[in-house]
Amino acid sequence: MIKDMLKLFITNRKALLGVIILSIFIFIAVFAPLIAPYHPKQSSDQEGKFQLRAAPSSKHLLGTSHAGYDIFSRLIYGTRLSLMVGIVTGVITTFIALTLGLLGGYYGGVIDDIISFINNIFLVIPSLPLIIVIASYITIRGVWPIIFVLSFTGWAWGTRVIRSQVLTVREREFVKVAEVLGEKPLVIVFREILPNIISLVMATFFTSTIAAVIGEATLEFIGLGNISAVTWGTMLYWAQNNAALLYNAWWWFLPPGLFIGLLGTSFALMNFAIDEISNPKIRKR
Amino acid sequence: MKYFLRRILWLVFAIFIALTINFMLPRLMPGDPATILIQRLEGLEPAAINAVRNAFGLETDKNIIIQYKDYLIDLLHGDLGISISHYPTPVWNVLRKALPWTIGLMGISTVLSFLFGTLIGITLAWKRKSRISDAVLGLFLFIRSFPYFWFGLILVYFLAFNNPIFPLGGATKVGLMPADGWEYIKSILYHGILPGMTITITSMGYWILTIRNNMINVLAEDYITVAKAKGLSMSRIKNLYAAKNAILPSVSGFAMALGFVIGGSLLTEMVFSYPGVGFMLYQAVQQQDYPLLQAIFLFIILGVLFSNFIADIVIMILDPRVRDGAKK
Amino acid sequence: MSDKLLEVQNLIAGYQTKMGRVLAVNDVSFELKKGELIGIAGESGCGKSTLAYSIMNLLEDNGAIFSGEINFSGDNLVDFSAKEIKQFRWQKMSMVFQSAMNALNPVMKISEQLIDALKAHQKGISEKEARKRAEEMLELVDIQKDRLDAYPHQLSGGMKQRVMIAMAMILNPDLVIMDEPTTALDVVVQRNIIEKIEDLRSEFNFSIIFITHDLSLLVEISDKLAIMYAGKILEIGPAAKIYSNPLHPYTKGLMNSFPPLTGEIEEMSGIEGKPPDLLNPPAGCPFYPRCEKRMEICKTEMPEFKELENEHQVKCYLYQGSDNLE
Amino acid sequence: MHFPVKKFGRKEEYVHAMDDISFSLYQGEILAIVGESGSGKTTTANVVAKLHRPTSGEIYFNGQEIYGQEVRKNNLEYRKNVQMIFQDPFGALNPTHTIRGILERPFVIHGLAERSELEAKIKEVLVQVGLEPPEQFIDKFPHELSGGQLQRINIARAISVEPVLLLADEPTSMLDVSIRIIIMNMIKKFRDRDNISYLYITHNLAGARYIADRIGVMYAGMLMELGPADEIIQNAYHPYTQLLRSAAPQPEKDFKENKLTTQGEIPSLVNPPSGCRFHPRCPKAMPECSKKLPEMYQINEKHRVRCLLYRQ
Repeated sequence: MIKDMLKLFITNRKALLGVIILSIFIFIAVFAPLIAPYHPKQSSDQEGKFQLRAAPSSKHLLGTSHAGYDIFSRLIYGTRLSLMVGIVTGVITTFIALTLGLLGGYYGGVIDDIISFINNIFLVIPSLPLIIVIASYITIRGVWPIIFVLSFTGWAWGTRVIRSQVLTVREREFVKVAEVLGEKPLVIVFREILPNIISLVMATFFTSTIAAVIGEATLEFIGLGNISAVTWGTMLYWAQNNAALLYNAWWWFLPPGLFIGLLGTSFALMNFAIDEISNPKIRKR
Repeated sequence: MKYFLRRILWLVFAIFIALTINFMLPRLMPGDPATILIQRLEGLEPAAINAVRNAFGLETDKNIIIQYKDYLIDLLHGDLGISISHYPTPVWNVLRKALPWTIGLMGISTVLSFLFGTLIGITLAWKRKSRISDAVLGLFLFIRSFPYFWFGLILVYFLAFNNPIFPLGGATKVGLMPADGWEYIKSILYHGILPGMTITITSMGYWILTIRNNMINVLAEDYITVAKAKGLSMSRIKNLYAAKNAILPSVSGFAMALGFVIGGSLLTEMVFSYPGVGFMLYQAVQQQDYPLLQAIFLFIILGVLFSNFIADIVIMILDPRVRDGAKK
Repeated sequence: MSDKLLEVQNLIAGYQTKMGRVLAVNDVSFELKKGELIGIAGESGCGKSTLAYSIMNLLEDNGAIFSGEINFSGDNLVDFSAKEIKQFRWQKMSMVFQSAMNALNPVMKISEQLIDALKAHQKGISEKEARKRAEEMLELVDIQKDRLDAYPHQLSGGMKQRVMIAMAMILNPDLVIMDEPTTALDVVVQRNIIEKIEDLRSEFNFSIIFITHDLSLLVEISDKLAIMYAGKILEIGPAAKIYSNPLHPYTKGLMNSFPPLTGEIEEMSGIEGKPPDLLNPPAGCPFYPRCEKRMEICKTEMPEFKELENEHQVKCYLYQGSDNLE
Repeated sequence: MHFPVKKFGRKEEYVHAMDDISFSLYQGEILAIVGESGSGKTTTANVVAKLHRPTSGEIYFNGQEIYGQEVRKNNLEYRKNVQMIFQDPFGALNPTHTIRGILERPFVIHGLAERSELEAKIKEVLVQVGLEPPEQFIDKFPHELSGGQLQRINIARAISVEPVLLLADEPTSMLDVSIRIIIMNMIKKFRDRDNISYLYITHNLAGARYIADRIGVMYAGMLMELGPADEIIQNAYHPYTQLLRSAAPQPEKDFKENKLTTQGEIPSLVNPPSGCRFHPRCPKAMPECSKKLPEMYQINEKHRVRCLLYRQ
């Protein structure tokens, strides 16, 4: 069954495209030092200081910033942190959502009441303003606070969908059979229910990762991140704050956004493919 | 009616929770951000420092329950504290100027994006066999993956900077006053086009996707087959039988979507220096104007809750099952 | 014959899938007279619903009629254009679907859904007239007319199916196809609905194709009975004849699958095995692997219908040689 | 060994899915509970299976109250003794596991086999339910098998713990008609062989008569009539049983011969009618029926009926 899903997933054109794009980004992140011509904080070489705000040339593929950093190198290195924050946040968020969803959905009762109550509140509070407000109260600037804030505000949606799916699966007859057979609750949760919601868990992971990548970029763009870190978001922050637009320096603010969008698209494609595969009405024949 | 009362009750209750969260947040923060801040804000007038202390609940002589009571009473009187960046203007007076701009821009864009998104989504599902549908869907999936603010930047770059068709930012031409009448309104519309477009286009993807999926599900229902068999016109089947059923779940999903839209709008305002709540939030963050920050957050939550309430009422009007309490 | 309403001839229909063609209806022929009720019995996946949807021209996108004729009062429906079929359908023949629950639009009043059909076919009918007709139809199926403006969820399952029957009859069609109309209902409600259908049929003299897997019900209500298996009709004839003297081993097996309510309780056997995969149908008789009386020839050849007694026909080599019954 | 299942009722806040049901079930007996949807017959099975807790009443199994202390302590023992077969053969099997993964659980949970014996044990039960050769099925996923085969797997899982009581909730209603009798015969076979008792839930009178020793008829959460199977069908006392009997298809008769006298549907269980729950639809209703809830009156030694017509 899971093997079948994987097979369907790989043979799905949208999923394949998504996997390819993501693989390229992972490749870039891992081999950044080999791909990037310069260190991201390097503003000179043996020929002397780099020109400030240079236009793209063979020496600087995407020109240089106001401080003379090579933008192409920063873009390559930026992949590392941006991807890391996105995926780590995605994992944490999915983990929280899965735990709470399984807990509330399977056990029901008071536990479920409490979980869904908090869940409903977090659902109506728009996350971005909440992220901004919390981040502005936190005075430490860095990657981990960002991950914390994004995870703290991002779990609600996933919890809701996983919980409601668990509620449905729980009512399926094979769960009742397991109870009648004398199976222990934990075994029921992990052996009977979990394998049946895997595609939803994956979808939650993809969705929260996209949200995290965009959320990170947003926070950094506003200046609530660690502005000395090299990420796509801080690149946009520096571009904006140094009036890249007015200098007509499209090579400065265009590429980071494009990378964010491409990464997001890859997750969106995989997500869409999962939807197609697991929704029988779309998959049908 | 029972449904209506339940929704009202939830609205009141949620507002109460929102107020409480707003009260608790600064008090829950680890470390002692207020002291750090006050040190950083050195040179500020004592009254302004007091405003910060108030926002963080540093009136150590009072216990938290009394603070909470005072906070609620102050709110009832419309007292949101004193703005630090606009010292000594009360927060409410600062915020009041920004509200109409945001409500106008965001309200119109949200409605437009819902309308267009729904129409496109319905069409994509109706013609889901065609390659064009696939391409359009792909395009919006792609657009949706970009940060809103970046999309705004691109629009500014191409449509305002490189080809100065639209203004770079602001809400009206500098110097124009409401007294200028038609000129003033024209200027508002002209300045609103780019930010409006940003919000509309970027948030449209969500509606397109959900409506399309709902619609595909609905089209597989028996009652669509019955409608076809009865010989009804295609437009009647599409609109009355399929679309109406497909829209229902996404109206009830409005609650969740609105959060995204609001987030996007805030950022859009920042990019366009649009004098609304979003831009003000940005400035408040930059200038660490915590009383203002808190008030803005509160208003956003209230706005969302209220919009949700409206969506609930719309659902009630559209879906007879909800009206009878037969569903949810 | 002049009173012949419908004649299906060598109909082949099915679905195009990635793995190939599924011939859900494979060489099906039968006739239906005016006012007659033909029961089509078969188990799930035997193609009985596809047959209904083919006649109605309502097959899904990947479904199609590959060959054959459907003659309705002299017109071959297979040759109709989309526009013609749209005109024809519901006016001359209509359908009652299995699940009334899903066949009614949940957000429209039943009055609107009834009137819809009228307006689509009788241009220029006034709102008042249409409403009056809808009221009459509801009363015909024993639903008080004050329920006209109810929404589907406000009606019980049995009432919804009555509404569907009223909807199917609102244009006074010559033929109503009923695809498992009572399967989802409880026995008593089912009985009420069947009785209603019988009353209406004797009053308005329309023909019915009644599809179900419940053979004992079919035997009771049908004039004529067709036994379908793996896309083919294996036996067809007057219902009473088939009940008293089933010929095909499959029919016998089916008859031996319904325990009786009266008489001795005898050990029954059912039919072991499962129907063939319609993606790769066997060359010979589709029932061959499960048949207790199979012969060598059945594996590769499929016989034509053999008429053994007045209108009682069977496709089985057991009866090919002789003209006499067992 | 003898185990009475006695008087249990389930009164949820609003839904009276079961009210005041009492019956006993003897070893090696098949008791069919017949009723329409909403009659509470499935709830009855679920309560005995300990899937739902009744609000009041007691169920004794081998002399022990099943919701009492003793059984709770030895829950696993109760589970081993009482198994259930569900209506939907697809739904009752986890689609993500192979047949092996599904059938090894009962042995593992109840410690009935060593790891090394598992394969042989699984093959053995597969053969018992007629899935031969077992090698052909053991590594298949549920979606690769037909409904009839899946229901055999479900039976195999239930009998592999050698239960004393098997609850069967409409085990054939979702199967193809030609398979139903085969599954019923299999259920009978295990009764004859292992002396298993069955609580057999169904809506099909003819099927109940075929398989059961005794039949209980339920309506709107209450047991209306209980007696020997053939007697219930041929000589029904309760007007509701008579209605069910006349609503069942009878191919041997001409359709027009038996017309129903009663209309209407099962009442809502949120606000069940006062008095006898059937009185609003009953052709023989008396003024008293709306006020007084009839008891189960004894017709003969084995036959009881809940109807004021038969009050002694």
